[in-house]
Amino acid sequence: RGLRATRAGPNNPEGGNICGLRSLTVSLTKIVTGPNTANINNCHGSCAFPLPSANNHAVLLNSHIGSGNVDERAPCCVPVAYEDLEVVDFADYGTSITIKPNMVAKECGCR
Amino acid sequence: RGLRATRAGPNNPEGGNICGLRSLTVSLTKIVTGPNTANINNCHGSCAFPLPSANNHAVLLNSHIGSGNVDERAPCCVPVAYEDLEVVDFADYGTSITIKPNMVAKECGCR
Amino acid sequence: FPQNRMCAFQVTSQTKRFATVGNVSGSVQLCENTTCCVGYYRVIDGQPKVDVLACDIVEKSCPDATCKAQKRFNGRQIKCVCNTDLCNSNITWTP
Amino acid sequence: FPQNRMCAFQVTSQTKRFATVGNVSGSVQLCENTTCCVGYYRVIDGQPKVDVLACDIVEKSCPDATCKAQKRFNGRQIKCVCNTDLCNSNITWTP
Repeated sequence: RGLRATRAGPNNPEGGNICGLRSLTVSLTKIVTGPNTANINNCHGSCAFPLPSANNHAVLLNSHIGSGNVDERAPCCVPVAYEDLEVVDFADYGTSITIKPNMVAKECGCR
Repeated sequence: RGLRATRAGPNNPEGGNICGLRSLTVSLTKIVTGPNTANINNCHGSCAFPLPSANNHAVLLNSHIGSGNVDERAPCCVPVAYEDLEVVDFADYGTSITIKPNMVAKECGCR
Repeated sequence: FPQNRMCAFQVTSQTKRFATVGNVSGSVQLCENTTCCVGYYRVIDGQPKVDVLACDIVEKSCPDATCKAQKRFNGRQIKCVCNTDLCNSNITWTP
Repeated sequence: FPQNRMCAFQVTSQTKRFATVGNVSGSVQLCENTTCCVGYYRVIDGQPKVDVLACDIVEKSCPDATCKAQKRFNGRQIKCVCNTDLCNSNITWTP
């Protein structure tokens, strides 16, 4: 069971700016043969109270900082789940096709 | 297999400031019966190149930002592994003893 | 050699885990890995009712020789922690 | 109704996965889910040597009708992507 943390919901007026997934297309030409680009997404937004998709550590950390300990690193909006991406690559023996893990952000949370 | 990313090592002079685990003791008295305090640790430090404990998404994101896309959220130093904590709690039927998941940061990485 | 801590022992069905951290003989427990005794009480109609008396598992720290009450959950629960043999038999409590 | 794309087909033991994305008949593949053909080559002693000719799996985009070479890994590999039947039989390449 998680510690108590109110979640952002339809009635939360700050819902537009809270930590969440945003599309991001990047070039892959320097690291793989193909594809040339991919949408890997990125996480953006506030991790102030109420913390979206926080875990117990982030709730405790946020509460500790809220008590005046402003020198601590505050919770940060980061990917917490990923998808793999199938790519064509180049190895000693020539062309290969492989699955690269954790390439595409799928879900964001405060950590 | 991960994408290429040089790791911080004994020969890396910036090793002192790179993303890593730091001790952090917080009060738990508002959320559980006991213990009164616990060391939950926190992650601090730089996620500039070379990215410590980065995954493929973070390496791509860092490279994309390095190419001049400075409006993107940069990789952030966050916990990537946790430990549970055994606590004494209070429920309708009285005192209970439970395991709270993801309470203590155990490892940090750039995400 | 140092003797193991002895604590008063009593548990509920939800807190049997406390029986695993020291040999129990009647209403006394001999602690295996701690020098702290604990007491956890529900407060019902202003009166504390024992839930747990045992060797400590989670508190880790016990600076006091006697068991002084600490209120939790708006006074609906109290706990105490102490560091002498059977010190958790009596809780020092001001309603 | 629109016909499926036809691509020249050839694979290595490391790239058999390409055989799964369309029926193969001799050196021709009929694509199931793409309109793109691809070619991947190793460059050995300045000459391209075919590793893969097939229906596309990972590229997703193929704006050109003919298969224009794109260099990768400092020119040790080249690839091409195109959008007409058997367009990957010939690669447009300048050493």
